[in-house]
Amino acid sequence: MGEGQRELIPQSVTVTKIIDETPDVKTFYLALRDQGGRCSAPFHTLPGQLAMLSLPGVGEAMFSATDGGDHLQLSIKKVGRLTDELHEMAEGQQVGLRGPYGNGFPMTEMQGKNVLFIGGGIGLAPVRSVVRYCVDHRADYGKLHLVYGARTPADLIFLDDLTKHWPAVEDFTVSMTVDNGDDEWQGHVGFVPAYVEELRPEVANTVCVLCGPPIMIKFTLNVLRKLGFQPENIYTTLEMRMKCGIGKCGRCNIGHSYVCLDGPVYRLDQLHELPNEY
Amino acid sequence: MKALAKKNLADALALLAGQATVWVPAKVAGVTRFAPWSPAVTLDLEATPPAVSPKEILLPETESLYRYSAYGMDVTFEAVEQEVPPTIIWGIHSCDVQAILCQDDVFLSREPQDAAYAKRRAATTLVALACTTPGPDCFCTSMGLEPAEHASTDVQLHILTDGYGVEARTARGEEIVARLAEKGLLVETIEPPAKAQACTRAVNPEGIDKKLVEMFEHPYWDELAATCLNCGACTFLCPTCHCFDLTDHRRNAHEGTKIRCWDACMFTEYTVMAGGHNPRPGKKERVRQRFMHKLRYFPERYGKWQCTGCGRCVARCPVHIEITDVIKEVGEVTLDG
Amino acid sequence: MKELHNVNVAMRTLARELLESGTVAGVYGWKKGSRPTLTSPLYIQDAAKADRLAYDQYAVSNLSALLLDHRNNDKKRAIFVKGCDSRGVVRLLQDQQITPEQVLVIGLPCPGMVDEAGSLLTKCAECRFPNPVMADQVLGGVEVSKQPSAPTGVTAEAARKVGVGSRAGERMAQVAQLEGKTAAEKEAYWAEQHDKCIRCYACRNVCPACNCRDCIFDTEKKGWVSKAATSSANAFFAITRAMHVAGRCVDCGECERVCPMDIPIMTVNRKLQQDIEALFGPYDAGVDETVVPPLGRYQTDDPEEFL
Amino acid sequence: MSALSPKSGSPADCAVTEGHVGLPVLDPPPTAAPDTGKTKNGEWQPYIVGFACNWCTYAGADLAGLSRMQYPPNMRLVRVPCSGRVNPQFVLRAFQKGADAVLVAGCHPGDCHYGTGNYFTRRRFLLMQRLLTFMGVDPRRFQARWISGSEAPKFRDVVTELTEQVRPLGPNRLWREVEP
Repeated sequence: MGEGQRELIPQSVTVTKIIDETPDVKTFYLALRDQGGRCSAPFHTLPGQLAMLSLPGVGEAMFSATDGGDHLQLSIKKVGRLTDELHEMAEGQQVGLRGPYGNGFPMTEMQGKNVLFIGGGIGLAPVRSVVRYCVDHRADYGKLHLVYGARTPADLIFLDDLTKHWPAVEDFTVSMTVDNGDDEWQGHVGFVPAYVEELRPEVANTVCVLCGPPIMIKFTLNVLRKLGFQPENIYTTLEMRMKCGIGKCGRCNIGHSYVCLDGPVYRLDQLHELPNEY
Repeated sequence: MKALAKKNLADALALLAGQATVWVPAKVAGVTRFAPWSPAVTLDLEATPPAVSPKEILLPETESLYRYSAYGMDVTFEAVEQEVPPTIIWGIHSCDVQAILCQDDVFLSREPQDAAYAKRRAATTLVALACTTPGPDCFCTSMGLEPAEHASTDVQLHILTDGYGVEARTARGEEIVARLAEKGLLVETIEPPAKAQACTRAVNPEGIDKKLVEMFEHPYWDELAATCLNCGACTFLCPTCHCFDLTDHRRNAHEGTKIRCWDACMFTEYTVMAGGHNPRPGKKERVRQRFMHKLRYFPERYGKWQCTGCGRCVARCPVHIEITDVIKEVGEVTLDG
Repeated sequence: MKELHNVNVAMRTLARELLESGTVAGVYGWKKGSRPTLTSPLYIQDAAKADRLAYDQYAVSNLSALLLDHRNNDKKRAIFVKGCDSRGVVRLLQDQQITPEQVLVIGLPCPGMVDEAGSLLTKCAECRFPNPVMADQVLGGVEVSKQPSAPTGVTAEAARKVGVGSRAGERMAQVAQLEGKTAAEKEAYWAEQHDKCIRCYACRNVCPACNCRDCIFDTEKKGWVSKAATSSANAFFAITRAMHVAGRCVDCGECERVCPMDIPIMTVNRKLQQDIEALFGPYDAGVDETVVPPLGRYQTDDPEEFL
Repeated sequence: MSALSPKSGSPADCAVTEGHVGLPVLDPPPTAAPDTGKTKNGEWQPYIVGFACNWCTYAGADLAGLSRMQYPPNMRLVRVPCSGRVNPQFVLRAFQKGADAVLVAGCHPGDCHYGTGNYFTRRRFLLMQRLLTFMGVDPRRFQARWISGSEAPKFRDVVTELTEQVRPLGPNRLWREVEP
């Protein structure tokens, strides 16, 4: 884990690259840029960890970060005032950043196991940080299988990864589905939970990483249970409103657990211990 | 024991105020609260407890954290360095000392510490005053406290007939006592300090933290929330409520200050996420959060009640939702299965 | 209070009947609090709990603003009201926050509310409408009246004895006292009061006239309202609130009662009432639903003193 | 609107909150806020915010300008669709942001473009001026005027009169926003 800036004051970082993923999702590359124009990551993150992005005068929000080596990647969907502003930004713009926050996925515990990734919509952003880690440390993990769904083909994010990079990785199956197809869509049409059930992924020695909208998570969990997954082998991430990121401002707690500090990654059996308030 | 005569109190405060900001319970615009001592201040050491807790000394209602500017592509952030003078909180009661311990748990016990709080806390010396005549809403003894003294204070003042018994508990406390003694403000006494009268209210919180684990979905919360106004009076008066908001104080389109100000779990907007989802959408969820936090989550996380029995929320709730009733009623609720 | 014994019995019976018959989905009233001198708000949905209802000279809370919790719900709720509370209900009806179908108003005779020490509240001594201004039903023989009137019903004598309405003529005393001060003194006085405000919004939440669905103070949009509890922002809140309820304040005094910092909020409301009467003629908010509040109407020959 | 967007500082961005009206909004130190009005030859100048209705007063002001009328440069006009659009928070916000006086100006009664807007303005601000006075504000610091599109001389006179009335009062520090 990098040193980072976990106290409340952000550091200014530069948006070095912006990728249009879908009409309402963009991926921002954030880096510290020195005099010579060389970039370095503001801090390093574990898969699943968070970064607080700050737009002066507009506000701050927490996003799932993907470590890109010499930069951080934040994939952000337009949902409100702050994200609308972010989508208006141009490359070269400076913003504030602090982090890393949260626990991240237990990559060591997952070693030696098959990994089933399930993502829905923008939920692929945290999943992708785990996928990248597994791909980078390919020998440490067993078979990889990603099931990803979005509303329409136009809403599929990280298309390059989905169609080029990941299918080329050894023992990595990528299954995509959309809720509503279009004329050009040749792939599967249907909701993620049903697709997972249909695909009958391997259960033995497999951990599942599940991120997406609450409704998708709810139904997918039913399917996973039916397939025989134990709660100890399912990880998911939660989202709450956050302000401080260090477990002090009070608003992101679920029971005694602060999502910004003890989350956002929860194992399902841990989550079952907490009140149902998220 | 050393004693400070009442007639010497002003001299003692003046002496200490020469080197530190000395917060004392005082009448300010009709309300008893802690205020920096000066000869002009109207001391009010009788209020049990002062209407406003000393929370604001360590966690100001509003404070600046950093200034930002954004011109064109460039963005800068510059910390606002708060000057923190040596601080003495004089006349703080056991309930509020305990509350500071709760705040320490939140702000200091886990990394990263809260820098601003840590700085202020490190500069602060607590001079606790025994509380012998409890107010009508006091129930600190029920929450495990001793109103006549608190172990975690730097100096403990005891009530004597015509003054205060002075007992240093830490090196920092010794220093204050030594300074007072040096100026001849202290005398030796053998008078035993006054004993605290029993608290007016008594409840038994034992085991309710465990019981609350089973009560998340209980209809009790609906009933409790039905008359709640969702105002922030309880949380803002509470000495242990620590929630805050970080928000922009915009000077113009380009510059401003990031401020931290108190926030309350009672407010609608508190947990609303971008896109509109609110994990605590109604009064019930918010009221439940408040009591669960005080009586279950906080004990689970930090091993102590987040209620010190000061009774401020009891005294000032517009609709008389009383935490003492909640403790009692939760204790009495029957759980199915 | 012995005069109210039968009223208490009747309240419980009525509440039980209303809930059992399904006429209403819930009943707002009061219950005895943790001390004999406390009577606190109660909401019941279960006829079996009707026996908890209680009403006496400590039942100071105005429950009308709680009806706002159900404004999106078609079911009917019953509410017990004193004179001042009934004006809160009229406020909600006139502001179209609730419809007459959503509420069943049950008028009660008011004995005059007292503090825990037993002395009559100032607002009751200054009360001009001790009787409900509207009610679907009444208990205790109280008479509905849209005119300033003397207390009626079973507690009429008791109310008279403690002095309900006896100082109605002195309602503006505090206003007059402040008006007599110099500008610098006024500024200093209000600065001190505004400084105290902790922005808990109890005054707003208890107020039947503060019934916006989205209050400007709950939104940070556009940086209009600072969350900082500074003297400037507190004054902004206080004056915005005052102007917003100007001509609509029903004079129940709840804002001032609930203020944990004892800010004299009613003095501001009274000042506005006084000026409205002086400028635009007599008006009592929350009495007659058909008369539009003064800032919502105009006359072509209104005064123009500062134009 | 954020500082980052190219449109920032446009009048649509809540006129009085921003420092775009021409005079520099100085950096207020934590304790004492400086006075906003600029200094000319070392002499303090009042800073007045005027809310002018689009149909009458703004046209009147425009005409005053076109007619090359001379009047003090102390007023910053904020154009509003109708004087009835001005709500009490506009006035308070102006004071918070450093105005030494506020003027609300619109069509003469009976001439409102929307029929009746200014009748409500009249009631609202009559009341508000009394409330502000009750809280210690000098009534000269908050005024309202009816100025029609053809009344350029009246506009000139009002600005001049207001400036001269406020000058002896000095800077208004009541409710001035300071950094917490």
